[in-house]
Amino acid sequence: MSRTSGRALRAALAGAAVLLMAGCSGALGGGSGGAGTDTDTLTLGLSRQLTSLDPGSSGSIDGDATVQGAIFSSLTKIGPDQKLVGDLATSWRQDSDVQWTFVLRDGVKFSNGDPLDAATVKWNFDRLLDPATKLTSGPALRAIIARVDAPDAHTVVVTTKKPYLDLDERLSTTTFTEQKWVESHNPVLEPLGSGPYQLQSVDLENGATLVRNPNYYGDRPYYDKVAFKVLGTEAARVQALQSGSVDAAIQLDPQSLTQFAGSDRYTTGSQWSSWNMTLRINETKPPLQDPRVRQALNYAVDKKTIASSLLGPDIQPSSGQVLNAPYDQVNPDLQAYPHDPAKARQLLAEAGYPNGLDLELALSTGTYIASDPIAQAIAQQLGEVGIRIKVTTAQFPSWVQRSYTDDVADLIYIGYSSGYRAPAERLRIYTSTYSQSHFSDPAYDALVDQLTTATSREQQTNLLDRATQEFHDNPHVVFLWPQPLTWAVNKNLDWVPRPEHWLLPQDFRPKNAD
Amino acid sequence: MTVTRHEPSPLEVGPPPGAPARRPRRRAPLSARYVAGRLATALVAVWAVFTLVFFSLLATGNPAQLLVAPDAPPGELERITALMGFDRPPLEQYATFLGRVVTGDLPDSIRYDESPLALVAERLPASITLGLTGLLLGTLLGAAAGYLGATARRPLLRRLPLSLLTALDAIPSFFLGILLIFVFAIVLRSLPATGGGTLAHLVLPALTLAVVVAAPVGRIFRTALLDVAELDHVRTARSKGIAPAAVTARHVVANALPPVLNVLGVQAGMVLGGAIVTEALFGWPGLGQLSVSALNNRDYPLVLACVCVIAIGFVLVNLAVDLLAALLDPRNRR
Amino acid sequence: MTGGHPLLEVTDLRTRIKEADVVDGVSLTVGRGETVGLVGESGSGKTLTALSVVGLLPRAARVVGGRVALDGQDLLALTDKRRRAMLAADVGVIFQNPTVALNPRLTVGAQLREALPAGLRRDRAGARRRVLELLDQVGIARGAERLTAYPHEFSGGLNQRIMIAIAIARSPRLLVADEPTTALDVSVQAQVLDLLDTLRADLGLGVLLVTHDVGVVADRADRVAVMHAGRIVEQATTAEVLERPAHERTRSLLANVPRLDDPAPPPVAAGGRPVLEVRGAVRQFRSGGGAPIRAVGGVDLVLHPGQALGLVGESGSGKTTLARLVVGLDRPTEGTVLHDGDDPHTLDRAGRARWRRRVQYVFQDPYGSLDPRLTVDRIIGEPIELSGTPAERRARRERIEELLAEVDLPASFAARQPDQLSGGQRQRVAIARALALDPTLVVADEPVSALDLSVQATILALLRRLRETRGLTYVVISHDLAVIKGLCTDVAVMQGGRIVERGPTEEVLGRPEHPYTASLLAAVPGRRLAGPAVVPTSA
Amino acid sequence: MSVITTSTDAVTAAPARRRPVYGIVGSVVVVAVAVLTIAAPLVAPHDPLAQDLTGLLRPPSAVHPFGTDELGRDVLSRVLHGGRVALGVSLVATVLSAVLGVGLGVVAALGGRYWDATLGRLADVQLAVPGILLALVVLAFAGSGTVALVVVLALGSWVLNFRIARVHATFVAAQPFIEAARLAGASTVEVVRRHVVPALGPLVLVAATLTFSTVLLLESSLGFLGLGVQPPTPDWGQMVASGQAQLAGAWWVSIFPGAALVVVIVGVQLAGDRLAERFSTAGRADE
Repeated sequence: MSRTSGRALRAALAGAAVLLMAGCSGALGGGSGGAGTDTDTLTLGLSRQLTSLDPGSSGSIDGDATVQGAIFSSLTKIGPDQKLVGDLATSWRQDSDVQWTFVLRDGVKFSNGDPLDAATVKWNFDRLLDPATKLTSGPALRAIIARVDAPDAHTVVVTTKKPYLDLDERLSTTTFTEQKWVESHNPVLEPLGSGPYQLQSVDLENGATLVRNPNYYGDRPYYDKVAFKVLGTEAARVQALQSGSVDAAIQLDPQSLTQFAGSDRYTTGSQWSSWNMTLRINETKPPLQDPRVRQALNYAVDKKTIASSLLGPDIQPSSGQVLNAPYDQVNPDLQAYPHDPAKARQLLAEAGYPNGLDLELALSTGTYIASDPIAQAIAQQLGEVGIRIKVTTAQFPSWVQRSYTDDVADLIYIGYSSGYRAPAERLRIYTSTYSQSHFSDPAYDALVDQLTTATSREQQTNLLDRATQEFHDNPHVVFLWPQPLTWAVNKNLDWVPRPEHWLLPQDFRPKNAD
Repeated sequence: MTVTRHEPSPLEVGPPPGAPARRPRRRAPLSARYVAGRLATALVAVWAVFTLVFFSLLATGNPAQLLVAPDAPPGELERITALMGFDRPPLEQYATFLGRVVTGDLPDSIRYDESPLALVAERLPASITLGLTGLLLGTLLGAAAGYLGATARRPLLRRLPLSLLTALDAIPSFFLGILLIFVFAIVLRSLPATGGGTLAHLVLPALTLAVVVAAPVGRIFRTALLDVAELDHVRTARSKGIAPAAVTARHVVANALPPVLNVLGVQAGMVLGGAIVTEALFGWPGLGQLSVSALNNRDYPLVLACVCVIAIGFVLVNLAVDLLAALLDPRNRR
Repeated sequence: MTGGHPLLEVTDLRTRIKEADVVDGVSLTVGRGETVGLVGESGSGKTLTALSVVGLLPRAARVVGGRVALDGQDLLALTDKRRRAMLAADVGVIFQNPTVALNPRLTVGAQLREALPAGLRRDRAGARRRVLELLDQVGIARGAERLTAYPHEFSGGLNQRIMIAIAIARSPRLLVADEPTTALDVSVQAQVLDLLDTLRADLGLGVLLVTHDVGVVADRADRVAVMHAGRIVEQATTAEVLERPAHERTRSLLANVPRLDDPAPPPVAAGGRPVLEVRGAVRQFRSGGGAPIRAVGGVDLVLHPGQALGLVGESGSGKTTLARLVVGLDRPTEGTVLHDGDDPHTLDRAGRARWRRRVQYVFQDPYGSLDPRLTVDRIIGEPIELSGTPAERRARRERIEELLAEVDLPASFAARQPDQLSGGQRQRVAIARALALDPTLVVADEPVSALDLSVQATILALLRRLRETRGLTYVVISHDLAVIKGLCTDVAVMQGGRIVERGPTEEVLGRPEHPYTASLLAAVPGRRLAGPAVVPTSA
Repeated sequence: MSVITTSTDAVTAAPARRRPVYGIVGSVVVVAVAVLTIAAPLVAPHDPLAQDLTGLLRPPSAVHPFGTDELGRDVLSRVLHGGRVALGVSLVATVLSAVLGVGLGVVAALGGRYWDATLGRLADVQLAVPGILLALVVLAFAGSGTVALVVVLALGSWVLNFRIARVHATFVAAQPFIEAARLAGASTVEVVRRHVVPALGPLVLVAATLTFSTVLLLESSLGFLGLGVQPPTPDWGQMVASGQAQLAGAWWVSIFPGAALVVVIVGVQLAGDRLAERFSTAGRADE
C-alpha cells in the first residue's frame, strides 16, 4: 500500500475508533449500576413505558404513576392494607357537604430543601384547575372541585362543586410539586417532589433511576437506590426475570409464572386486583343496539373456563357488574351471566339474527395479561353461537385513539384500574357520556350522577345497587373478570402486593431486615 | 482461454458505443464539488423521507387524542387539537413544520415536551455504539472468514467459517436474538438479556447485528480475493519473485477492498434497519427503539427527527464509504 | 558460469487445463543473447507455454510433464520456494497489456522497488539509485519525477517500458515477453521492440518472444518456433522459416499476412451524385470540468458510388467517431453528414426508414455485435422484421438462406446461436445482417482486427468479392495499412480528429506526402519478410 | 510423472464452488416446503385454529408432534398453515418487487440522464429509510392488511432489483448488438423487448431468490412485531413472537416456526447460489 493511501486508511480507522469510544462512553455513562448486580440497588420491572413524571399527568399505575408514587407525596394515601391514611395531611374533616379541611404536616420539604406548605398545595390545585393547561389530571378534578384555599400555612380548604363523599380518597393520587421549579424546568422529565425518593435519571422508554430523598419526612425507605426498568412485553419481563436482572416484576402471564414455579430465586403469586376487564360494545352499529344481542354475547362467553385456564385457577368471573369484591363495594344480589350458548342463540334469533353476525374485536398489543389467547378463545366461543369474530390488533396508542371515535371496533377488550375506590368514579366509566362509551342510556347516567353527589353512605350504597342492577339487566358490556395481579419477586424480599398494581420501592425491604 | 485472446484496440475518445451518453459517476470524488453534490443528494433524500413520513403520520390521526385524559370532559380534545394546531389544513401544517425545521426551530416532542433533536442526540451515542460495534465486528468476522475462504489450504478451514456465517445469516435477526438470549442469558446466565448501559449489554445485540454484515462481507471478500488474484498485475507481482504472502498483502487484499466497501455501504443500511428490531428485542436504549415508540405514540415531531437522523446516517455512511473507496484508489485522486 | 547447456531448454512440456493437454509435448531452446520467436494463432498454446516456463500459470492450468531447464537445472524438479527464487533471479517477464499488468493502486516507484533483489530493496538510497538507473535504461527521461506517479497517469508505451524495467530489475539472463506490443500503436510498438533489442544486445539476454505477429518475428527473432494446437510444428532460423517454410501451417500463416505490396483496387472515377458527403463535421465531447474534447475536428469527405475509402490512423485519431457520424449512430456537433443529399437527422419517419436501409455498419467486435441469446436466423432476420417491406417479410426465410450462402455459411447455421460460432463465422453473420436490406453504403469498423490471420484473409476476400458483386460503397476503418491496401480504392489518413491526407490508395501509401503518413508507414514491422515492400502487422 | 502445480501464490485455493448437490438439496427443500404448505389442509393433522383450553402448552407427543401452543392448538398444523401465508405473501411481494425494480431499472438505463438521475435518487431515498421503519409508518397508516403488507414488502425490496436491472441493462445497452438493432431500425421499445429484457431474465431470476429471502425476513419480522398477518391466521413470525415468553418452559411454540423459516431461507439461498453459478458459467461459455 502506498504511503498516502496507507495514511488515509489509518486515519479512517482511527476516526472510527474514536467515534466508537465516544459512543461507548456516551452509552455507558448514561446509566450506571447493572441491574441485579448492585446489592444496594432495588431493580423493579414496569410494564408500561413512561409518559410523563409531571404530577399533573395521569398515568398508568404500572408505569409512571408508580414512579410518581415514589417521588411525590399527596394529602392522603392508601396503605398496602387498603386503609386510607394521611400523608401530607395529619388530619382532615368534612366541614359540610361541599367543604373539606386538611391540616398539613409540619416542616415538609421538597427534595431540594424548599418548604412545602399550604400555599404550595393551593398553587398545585390552581395549576390543575386552570383550563388553559394541557395537564391530563386536570379535567376530572375540574368536574369535582370548585376552589382550593390556603387560609394559613398548615390548612388547605377544598370546596367541591357538589357533594362528594369520597373526596379524601379521591385526592390520594393528587401529588404536588413546586411552582418555582416548574417555571425553570421541564416537569415531564425533571420532577421535583417531597416523597421518599428523588429522581436521578429518566428515560421514558426504558426506565428511571431514583435515589433516596434526604429531606423525606416519613419512614426512611430501605433501599438507597432504585432502578425502574421498563419491560414493555411479556417476553421482556420473562427474560429479565430469567436472567435475574430485576428483583421484582408484575403483570406476568399466568402461563409464564409456571416457568418460575421451581425457581430458587423468585417467589411468584397471583391474586385479585382492582382491574376489571370487560368487552365494551359499540352500539352505534344497529345489531348491537338490541339489548337481546348484548345479553346473548354475555351468555355465549364461557368466562369461567377462560379465566381459570388462561388467567389462573383462582380467578372467578365478575358477578355481572363492573366492580370486583373485595376491592370494590359490590352489589351482592348480582350473579355472572351463566355460560348458556342455547340461550344466546335463542336471544339472537329473537333479535332477528338467527344466522348470527360478524363482529370485530379490537385488541391492544400487550396491554392486558394474556390478551391474545383470551381474544382467540372468546372469538371461538362466540363463533359457536354464530357470532363470527375478526380479531384485530393495534398498538396501544392507536387502539386507544380509535376507542374514542364512533368508528371503534364492535367489541374492545378493555379494563380500568384505579388508585382509589370512589364508587361513582368506578361506575362513571360506563356512563354514556364517557369518552370511550358509544351508547346512550340516560337512566343509568342519571343514577351515576346521583351516586356521585350522594351525601351519605346509605344513600351511596342504595344508588350503587340500583345502578349496577340497571347495568346488569341492560348490559353495555360483556362482563368478564378481574384481571389478576401476578408477580415474581426475589425470594429475599419482603413485599405486600397491592391490588392497584403499585410497585412502590418504599414497600420493599429484605426479609431479614427489621 | 482468455490469456491469448486478442485485445480489441483501445476505445477511442467518446462514450462507449451504443450506451446513452453517460459520464463515469466517480470522476473526482474528493473534490469539494463531489462532496457537495452528495450532500445535496442527501438533503433531497432526507426531505423526501421527511415529507413521506409527515403525510403518512398526518393521515393516521390526530395526535392530540393521545394527550387527552380518558375521562376528559367533552370539548377537551377540540381544545388541545386547536392548541397544537392539528386542526389546520395538512398543507399549512406541513409548511409551518417545514419552515420551523429549516429555521432550526423544531417543534417540541409531543410526549416529552422537549426538543426532538435533544432527545435524538441523547440516544444517538447508544445507537452509534451498537451500530458501529455490529458493523466492525461483522466486518472483522466476515473479512476473516472471506480471507480464509480464499487462502486457507485445508478444505475445512476454507469452507467452515464462511458456511457458518452463511448459515447464521439465514436466521432472521429476531429469531437469532431470541436464541442468543435463550442460550446466553437464560441457560448460561452469563450475559444480560435486555437493557443498555454496560459492555455486557452490548454483546448480544452487537452479535445479532454483526451476523447480518459478516456473511455478505465474507462472501464478497472471498470472491474479490479470488478474482483479483487472477488479474494480470498480480501475475506481474508474482513474476518479481516476492513471497506469496507479500503478494497477497500488497497486491491482492488492497485491490479486493472496494467491493467489500460497497457491500458495507449497503449493509450499513441493513444494520440501521436491523437495529430497530434488535433494539426492540434487547431493550437497547437507542434511536430505533425511540423511533418505534414515537411512532406508536404519534409523536410526529420526534418520529420525523428520528427518521431524518437515520436517513442522514445512512447517507453519511455511504458517503464515507465512497470517500474511503476513492481514497484507496489513486485513479480517483488527481 | 555456464556449462554446456543452453540458457533455456524445454523438453516435452505438457500443460493441462481440465482434461485437455493445451501444451502437448513442446520442446524448444533459447540460447544466450538470442531472440526466439514463438508464433501461432490464438489457442495454439504459445502463451501457456511461456507461462509454464515462468511458473505463472492461471489457477485452472497445471504442468503435468516435461522438463524446463534453466542452465541445465530442471525447474520443475525443485521445491516451490527454490524454483521461485531461481525464476526471480534469472528470468524477467513482460506481459501483453501494460495497463492492466501494473497494480493501479501502487506508485510506479513502489512497484519498481519491489522488483529489486531483496538485498538492494532494504537499502533505501541504493534502491532509489538502481530504480533511476533502470528507468534510464528503458529510456524514460526525468525518472525521479515519475516515481510517485501511478500507472494510470502514463501512456501504454510508457507503462510497457516500466514493465520492461521491472523485468530486468534483477538482472535476469532470460526475458520472456508475451505479446509485448500487441496492445500498442505501431509507432510505439517499434520503439518498444527496439528497446528490447538493445537490452538483449547490451545485457546478453536470451529472449523468448511470444507473438501472433509474423512481421514482428520476422524483424526481431533469430530463430522461430511455430505453434499449432499445442505442438511446435516447425522450429528453425528466421530466414529459413520465412524463405523455405517446411510445414503447411507455417506456409498458410505466411500466406495470410496481408501485404503492403499487394495491389490496391483501381480508383473509381468520381461520377454521379455522391453517396456520402461530410461537410465540416465536428464532434465534441464534454469532459469532466475541462475543455471539451474534439474527437472529430472539422472533416470534409465526399464518397462516390463504388468507391471504397480506407480510414487509417492511430488510436485516438477519431476514426470510429467519424464512422459513427457517418452511419447516423451519432450526430455531429457542427457540420452535416449527407446521404444521397439527405441529412438523416432532418428526415421524416418514412424518409428515415428508407435511409436506414441504405446505410449499414459492420462492427469491430464479432463477439459483442451479435445478441448471444438469439439464433443466427433471428439475428439476420432482425432488419427485415424491423425495416423490411411486407413482401420482404414474407420472403424472410428464403432471403436468410440467400444471405448465408452469400457469406459462405451453410443454411443449417440459421439455427445456431453465436456461442456455437467461431469468430470468423460470427463476422460473416454480422456481414450478412448488414446486407439484409441491400444497403448501398457499408461502414466497416476494424472488421478483421479481432480475427486470426487465416480467418482475416477469408473475411477480407469476402468483403472484396461483395464489393465487386454488389457494387457496394465502403468506408473501412483500420489501423492496419495492409488491410486497407488490399480493400480500398481511396485512403484518408486521420490524425487528431482531422484528415491530414487523402487520395487514391496506391498514391497515398506509395508516395506519402504528409509526414504523419510516412511515419505510419515506416513503423510497420516485417521488413525482413520476403518481398520488396514493407509488410504491415496484423495487429 | 508426478503432477506439479506451478502456481504458488497464497491465493491458490481452487474456487470452492458449491457443488450442484447443495443447489439440488436447496431446491428440493424449497419445493418440499412449498408442496407441504400448499397441501396443508390435506396433510395437517389438526385444524390450526382449533383450541383446547384443557391442553395448553403440551410438549411434543404422538398426537401433537410439535406440541401445542398457549391455546392448546396444534403447532405442527399451525406451522404448515403458517407457511401458506408467509410464503404466499412473500412470493407475491417478490414478483411485484421484481416487476417494479426491473421496469424502473430499464427505464433508468435507457431513458436518458434525466430518468436515470431521478430514479437513482428515488432509490437512494428508499434505501435511506430502513424497510422496517417504512413498514411501521405505512402499516400504522393503512392498517395491517394483506394488500398493505405486500406493498410494504415490495417497497422494501425493489431497490435491489432496480440496481441489478439498471447496471445490467446499461451494460447490455452498451453492447454493439444493441446498436446493430438500432441500425436495423429498432425503436427503443423494440430494443428493450427484443434484446434487453431477455438478457435480464436470468439475472432477475437470481435476484428474485435474493429478494425472496429478504422479503420473507421482513415479512416474518413484521409478523414478529405484530404488524404482519393478524391472528388467528397463523404466520411464522407471529408464532415465534407468541411463544417467545415461554421459551424456557415451552420451547416448541417458538422454535418450530422459527426453524421452518430458517429452513426455507437456507433452501432458497442454496437454490439461488446454484442458479447464479449456472448463469454466470453460461455467460462465460464463449471465452
